[in-house]
Amino acid sequence: MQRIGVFVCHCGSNIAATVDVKKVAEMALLEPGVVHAEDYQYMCSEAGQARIQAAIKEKNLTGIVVCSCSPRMHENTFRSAAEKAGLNPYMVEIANIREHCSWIHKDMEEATKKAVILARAAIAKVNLNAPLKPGESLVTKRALVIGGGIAGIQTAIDIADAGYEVDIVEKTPSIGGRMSQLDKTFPTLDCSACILTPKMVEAAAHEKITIYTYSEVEAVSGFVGDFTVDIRKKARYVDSDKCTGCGVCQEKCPSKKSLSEFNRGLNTRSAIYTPFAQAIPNVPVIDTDACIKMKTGKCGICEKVCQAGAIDYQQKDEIVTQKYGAIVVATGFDTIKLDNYDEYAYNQSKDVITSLELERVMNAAGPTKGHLERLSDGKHPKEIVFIQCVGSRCADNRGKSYCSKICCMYTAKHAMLIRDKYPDVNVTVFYIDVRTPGKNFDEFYRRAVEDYGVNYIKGQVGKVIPQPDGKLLVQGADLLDNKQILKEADMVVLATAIEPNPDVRKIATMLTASIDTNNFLTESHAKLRPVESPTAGVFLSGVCQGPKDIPETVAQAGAAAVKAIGLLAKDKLLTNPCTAKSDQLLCNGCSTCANVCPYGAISYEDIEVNDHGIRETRRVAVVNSALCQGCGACTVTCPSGAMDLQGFSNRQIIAEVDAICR
Amino acid sequence: MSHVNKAKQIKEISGVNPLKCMKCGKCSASCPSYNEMDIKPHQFVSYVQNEDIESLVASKSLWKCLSCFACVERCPRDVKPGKLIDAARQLVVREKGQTYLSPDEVPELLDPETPQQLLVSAFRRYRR
Amino acid sequence: MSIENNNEFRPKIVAFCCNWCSYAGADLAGSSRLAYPADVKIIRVPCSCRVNPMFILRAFEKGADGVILCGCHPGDCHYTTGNYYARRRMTLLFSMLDYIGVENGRTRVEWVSAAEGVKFSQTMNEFVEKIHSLGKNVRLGDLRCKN
Amino acid sequence: MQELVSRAKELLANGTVERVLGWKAGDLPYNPEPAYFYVEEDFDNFVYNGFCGANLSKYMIEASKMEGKTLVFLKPCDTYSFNQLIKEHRVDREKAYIIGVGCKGKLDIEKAKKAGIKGIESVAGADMSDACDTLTFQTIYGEKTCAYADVMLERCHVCKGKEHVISDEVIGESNDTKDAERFAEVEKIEAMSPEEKFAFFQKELSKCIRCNACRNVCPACSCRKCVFDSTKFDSAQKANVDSFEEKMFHVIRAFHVAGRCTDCGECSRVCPQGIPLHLFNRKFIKDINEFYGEYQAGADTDSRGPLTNFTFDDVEPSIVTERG
Repeated sequence: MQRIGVFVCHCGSNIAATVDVKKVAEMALLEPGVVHAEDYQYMCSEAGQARIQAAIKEKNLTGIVVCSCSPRMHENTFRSAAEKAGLNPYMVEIANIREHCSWIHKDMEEATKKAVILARAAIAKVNLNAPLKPGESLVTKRALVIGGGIAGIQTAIDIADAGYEVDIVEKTPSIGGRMSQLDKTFPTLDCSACILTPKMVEAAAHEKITIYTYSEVEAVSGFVGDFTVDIRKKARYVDSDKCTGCGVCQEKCPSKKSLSEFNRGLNTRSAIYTPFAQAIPNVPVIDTDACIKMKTGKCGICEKVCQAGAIDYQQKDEIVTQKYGAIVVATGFDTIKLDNYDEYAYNQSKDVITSLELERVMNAAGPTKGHLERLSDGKHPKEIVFIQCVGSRCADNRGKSYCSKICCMYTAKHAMLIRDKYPDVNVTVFYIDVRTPGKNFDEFYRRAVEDYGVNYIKGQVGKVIPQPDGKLLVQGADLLDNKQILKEADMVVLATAIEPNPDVRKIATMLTASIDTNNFLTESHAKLRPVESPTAGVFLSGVCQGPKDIPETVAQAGAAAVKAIGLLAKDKLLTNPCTAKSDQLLCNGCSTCANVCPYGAISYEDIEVNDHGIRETRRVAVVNSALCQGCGACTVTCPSGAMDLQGFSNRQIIAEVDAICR
Repeated sequence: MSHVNKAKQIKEISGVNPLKCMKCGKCSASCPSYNEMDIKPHQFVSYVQNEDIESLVASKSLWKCLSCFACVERCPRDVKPGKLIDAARQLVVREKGQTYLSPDEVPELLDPETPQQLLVSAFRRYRR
Repeated sequence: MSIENNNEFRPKIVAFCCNWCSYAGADLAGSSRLAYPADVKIIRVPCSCRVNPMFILRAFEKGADGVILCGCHPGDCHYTTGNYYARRRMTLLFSMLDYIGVENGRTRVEWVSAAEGVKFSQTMNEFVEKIHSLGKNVRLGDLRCKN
Repeated sequence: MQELVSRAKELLANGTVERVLGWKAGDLPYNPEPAYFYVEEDFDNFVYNGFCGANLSKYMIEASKMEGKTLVFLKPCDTYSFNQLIKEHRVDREKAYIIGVGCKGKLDIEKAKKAGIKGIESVAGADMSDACDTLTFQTIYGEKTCAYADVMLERCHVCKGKEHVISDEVIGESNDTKDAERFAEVEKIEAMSPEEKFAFFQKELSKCIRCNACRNVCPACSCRKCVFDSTKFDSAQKANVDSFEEKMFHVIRAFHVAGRCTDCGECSRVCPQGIPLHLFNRKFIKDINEFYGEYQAGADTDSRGPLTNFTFDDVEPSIVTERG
């Protein structure tokens, strides 16, 4: 039997004016287990807490109920007060007689009655409370960053600067990501490579950062503070230690017909290649699908020309297993496929391109060496049409429901750069809305209109019709003039919607991080915990969480780093003790609970049991208390009632129900 | 029937929720009969939303729409003005006793250049 | 309604509120002094998905006249998915109660965010009114009666 | 039937299986019961006919713990239960050799008795090799016949089909016995007024003697310890007749198996009081189909059950009130 003390707070007159606190204390004494009851002006004050502590010691209390304000306010206060008096903090329950009683009722008799019942429920619950102890788990002081774009690089640098080891895993042969493909950046128009390359070099040179390029995360196990990750280092067929990055192999390679991924397939590359000149590491990889030696056994030219002897056709994939305390996802984005948008003729004409492709066309290292040319015939265009919101803001199932956020600004940038470099080119932008929230953003867009004479037309384009003479007939609407417009263009640029990198689904599943219908990773709280995944120890950086531009990405990358550092700085983690617990005697091992667990906290073990003299092996659920957040979804789904939630057990809740309905 | 009811009826017949429109104008940009119309396809949506059905059914546009459904196909918001126009037409047809044209009115309106197929499909549409 | 009249029906109403949204919403209703009848007693649970249908039936068994479950709005669950499971469970449970002839207004689910003090108070007022109109819960108490 | 026996003996002899799970003749011509067969002589008692309604999948939970493989005969509808048990890791596929047996509809002797056929001494026309269209009873009052379908279990009138969803081999033909709508009975109740519904269920549930036969036979009710026998919910209160479980037992039991119940109909078959317990389960199945899309428990071994799944725009519980 418990020895329970009940402490009724007046909260000045907040409670006492409407609730007869003396009566509540008096009635509480009649409840089973209650050996002490008192009321006091301010229970949360130091004097109030001292009274509680004194009673705990004097009367050997095993549990206490404080009738006061909301537990959201002072539960922790009373728990730590109890703990200081030697009582387990989880033997404290709060009856909320302020927010849920005195403040909403006027009649004293009625409010007092209700307060008595609320106290009764709390007493009934505390009668069934058991002391709980937070668990402890160790923290591995190393972070993993998945994705080596600007988000991943920034996060890694920030974590490494705080003194922790960081590994970056990047799928492609070089870090740099989308930003490395951009020509200029808004709203300052500085060159993307000029600001990105130093960051790439800094990451590569950082003594605390290890970069795994051409590598993918293969498996993740463990939990916050103690993840174990398998990283597959795909075979490059080039020894990174020996390669000097001279580039002769790429020059001499006879297989030069593969489409360049980096240039969005607008030109070709050799079978042995680095994606771009400033690639880090500057070590090529061999594309086995294109390599003549790999396909036929003949050739081997790269091996012959390599002075460093770095070519190794026998290289195999390698699995690196590493432990991490924190994982940051920075998997970025891609543009959507335009197969559903026949009306824009993207698949019919080479001169209809996406904005990302235009970035490559404008770039000095791109397929046209930076000259603005039609990709069909290399001619200089005179008339360029930009179409906004291609696949963004779509309620149908062809595109994405969200605004891709960056298109308005980069289109203004493109328009401006073209008009600046080629004043003879007319630029028309068809838009639905121009969205420019951001520092100096609207000014930037207005400059495009006012200083550079870009023709903005409010209205969408219905159709792009390739003409026999190679021109593109653009049929659009001008909603302000209420006119339909037919415009002959030489090039059409589509502001294509962006979507999370499709690989993120696989990664999210491995991390048990949740993902929304658009494949964006879900944050723990949309406003207050925007860079944390609901899965403890997993953080979000960049566009994998939602559309953003570079400054926002960098800011979020830093924020994710700080959260990761906050975790790595701890030696041990205290875990919430109100976790689910499976009764092995009752568990059927049916796996239903694991299906509803949002944290992947439930696993199954085969245990040897002796059941009435029969030895058998039984599959039972085991809850990892470091991962469990205590939602209780499993407890209800469990058909046998084997799963229960500590601190909110079935019997405790039923006792409260009974006390209220008595 | 009040304006409100008519607007409601159009929404019901078409299954269209005009509130979903984000006024991008892709319908008007797609419309092959745009220049013939007095009320433009994107305006159809706001007329229904504002419950100004009188103007809508009195408009030339109602009978200029070819039901090519380019706007239905391309509308990014699932608003589909073509369906609204079709519904407005049905409203008129219903009020005219299921017939917009009586057969004896037809010869006078005929253009000898008009292909037979078009006539047949027109009858299919206007005589429900 | 005055409480001096002892013959007046005072329903027993149990409200399960999730800790993160609805309990906080109830707190906000309190601090905003938005009154609702004292018949409603709140039980705090970590998440709407913690509420076992057995708890609800238990409440009726013990004489409750109405049971309401409040949780975070779909999509806003603190545990990301808890309320989705709760939604399915409660839909099926309520449908079953309706099927066996229990008045379907006695149970309710309402999504109340931490910012919706007004909604919490309104919901409780409406619910109590509904239970008043249904009167005392006898059917669940009498479901199995040997005749 | 001989084919089943000879195949079983063969598999025993060549060591493929250690034992056979089938049906043996009971003390009456119409009450065969589940039994294990280990050696040739055991098969003298083996029987498989229209009265072998018992679903053997649940026995495989225990059989899965035994040494070696067990041969089990499963009718088409039984295989759904078996699949569901695989999904819940309750049976071991590797430990089972499944012979799918043909089924021409299973019989409910109570229906024959109600039709006035009493004092039954023997029954003909319900064997595997029979066409199963007419039944001939030898009774102490003389020979009586009736149409096979008239004596069929309710579940066979709404048969899920002739296909075995899991098996190692199939022996025997099956008949199409479906001649009624699966949810017709549920719909009839749904159409009643609340008062009528309540009266209907109060009458039915008042018959319950809490013998637990429904629970014991149910393949989904396979918990090691039932919550009604556990102290964890304060629901085990056998002493008090007006207790929680007394009133809510069937509702809670149906909820516990919701999404997992394959609608095998065993609960109704075994109820000594003739309570149509399947009406609870089938209501849940109907609701699940309507609210969350068609779902047949046991149709596969890996999909998520409807109660461990969700979509963002699932119906709200208020649908119950709104649909009127």
